[in-house]
Amino acid sequence: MPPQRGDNPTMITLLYFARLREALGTGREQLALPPAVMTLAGLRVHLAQRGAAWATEMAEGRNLRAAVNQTVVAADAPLSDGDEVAFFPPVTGG
Amino acid sequence: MPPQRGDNPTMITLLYFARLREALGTGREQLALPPAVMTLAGLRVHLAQRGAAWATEMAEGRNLRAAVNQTVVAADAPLSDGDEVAFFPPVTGG
Amino acid sequence: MNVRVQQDDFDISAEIAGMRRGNPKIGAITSFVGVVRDINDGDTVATMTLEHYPGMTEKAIAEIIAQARGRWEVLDALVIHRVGTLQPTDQIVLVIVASTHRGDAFAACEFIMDYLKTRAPFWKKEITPQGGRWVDARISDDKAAERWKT
Amino acid sequence: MNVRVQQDDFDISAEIAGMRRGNPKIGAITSFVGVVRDINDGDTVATMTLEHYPGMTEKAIAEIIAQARGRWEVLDALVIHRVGTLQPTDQIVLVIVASTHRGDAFAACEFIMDYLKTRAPFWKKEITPQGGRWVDARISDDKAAERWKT
Repeated sequence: MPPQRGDNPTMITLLYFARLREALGTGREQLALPPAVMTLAGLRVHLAQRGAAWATEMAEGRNLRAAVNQTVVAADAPLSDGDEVAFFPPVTGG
Repeated sequence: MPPQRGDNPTMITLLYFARLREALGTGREQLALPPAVMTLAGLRVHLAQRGAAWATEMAEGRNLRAAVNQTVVAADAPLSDGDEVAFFPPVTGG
Repeated sequence: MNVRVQQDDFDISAEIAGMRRGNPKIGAITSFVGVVRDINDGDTVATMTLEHYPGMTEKAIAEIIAQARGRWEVLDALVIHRVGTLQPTDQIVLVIVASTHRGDAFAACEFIMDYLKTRAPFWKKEITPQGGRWVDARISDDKAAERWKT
Repeated sequence: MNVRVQQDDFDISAEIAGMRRGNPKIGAITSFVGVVRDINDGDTVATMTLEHYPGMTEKAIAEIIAQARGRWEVLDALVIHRVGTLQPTDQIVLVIVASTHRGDAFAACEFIMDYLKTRAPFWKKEITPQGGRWVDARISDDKAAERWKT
């Protein structure tokens, strides 16, 4: 059996920016993480399962960046209760 | 016999800048080139022969720059009637 | 504050004057101003909208400045980045680095710009006659940032 | 005119604004401001006097800008150098280079500064508590200019 969280729900804040925000039709949501979702990569798979634009935008091949608590992290970064998780396209400022 | 100029006097304008101007006590003079002075290097030797500060400042070992008609040139640059010849220390602007 | 994200335009003269009056050891001030071009990738750009990630943006830029301070002698540094809607010829971003000597000022300023382009969460959307389009990240920007990893 | 030698101070904001409004292809503007420091080679500097060679100075700077234009994509370039008496924290020199992209703007601006330091006929005299002294040329400046000969 894969590792799972305890019984208390793990609540995170999700943020989407730029092209991603427009494609998904939302910029922010609160999410109770399913017990099996332990990492950023797991969260992305979970979101892709919503289908439609979510399937397209969160697909593995898409060039997406993610930050946990405002720091860019790798796909295997663990998630904790209260985290702010952001998904966004490669940046184009300056 | 070394090469010499013709009978017409070769008049040049001499300019001195910065430390050199202060050391020599002059910033500008008109000079009739002696017939034997054909080049910048020759002119420098000629000026050094004035003695005192001239000997010191124009001495071969001194790090001097020279321009003929506002272009930096090498020591063997020839001199012509009407030339503007400038001597100055290495530049320190900016 | 050395990092500002704002809708308003900025005045580079005033920023530089503040820096040099604040530290008489400053001998060299290098700066970069990014400007909205009227043409990008062949299309006419009418306006541009800049989006950012409030909080993370300031943190990311402060981290970039800290890295620059670790690599070069930086007496003062400032980054101002505008967000919202901008027109061609408008100023987008300002980076200023002050140092004793110019070599450090030039290197640190270019480093901050290269890292800002690839690390700071800003996104540009251009409005062209064909409609709005999000600007794609450039491989050349990634390469510019990679240069500093030696 | 792209080369100005003057006693008056300059306003980098106004110069940059003129450039970017003059050419909507400009995307990157890099600039350098040289500033009078209050200490040089360990001594307190009260004031500084800058002397130049009128005529040749402008010619030399124009030639340096022309070389930069030959090596990089330069859409616009400006050099203002002050002469006369200046105080610590005063601005001495301004170099601005505008290009489509920032790599060219940074390189051309640093090149112009490095060459100006070694080729343009200006001389600095510092007034310190020990009296006036002409500033010696720096070997580091010669080396900085040599770098570009590759």
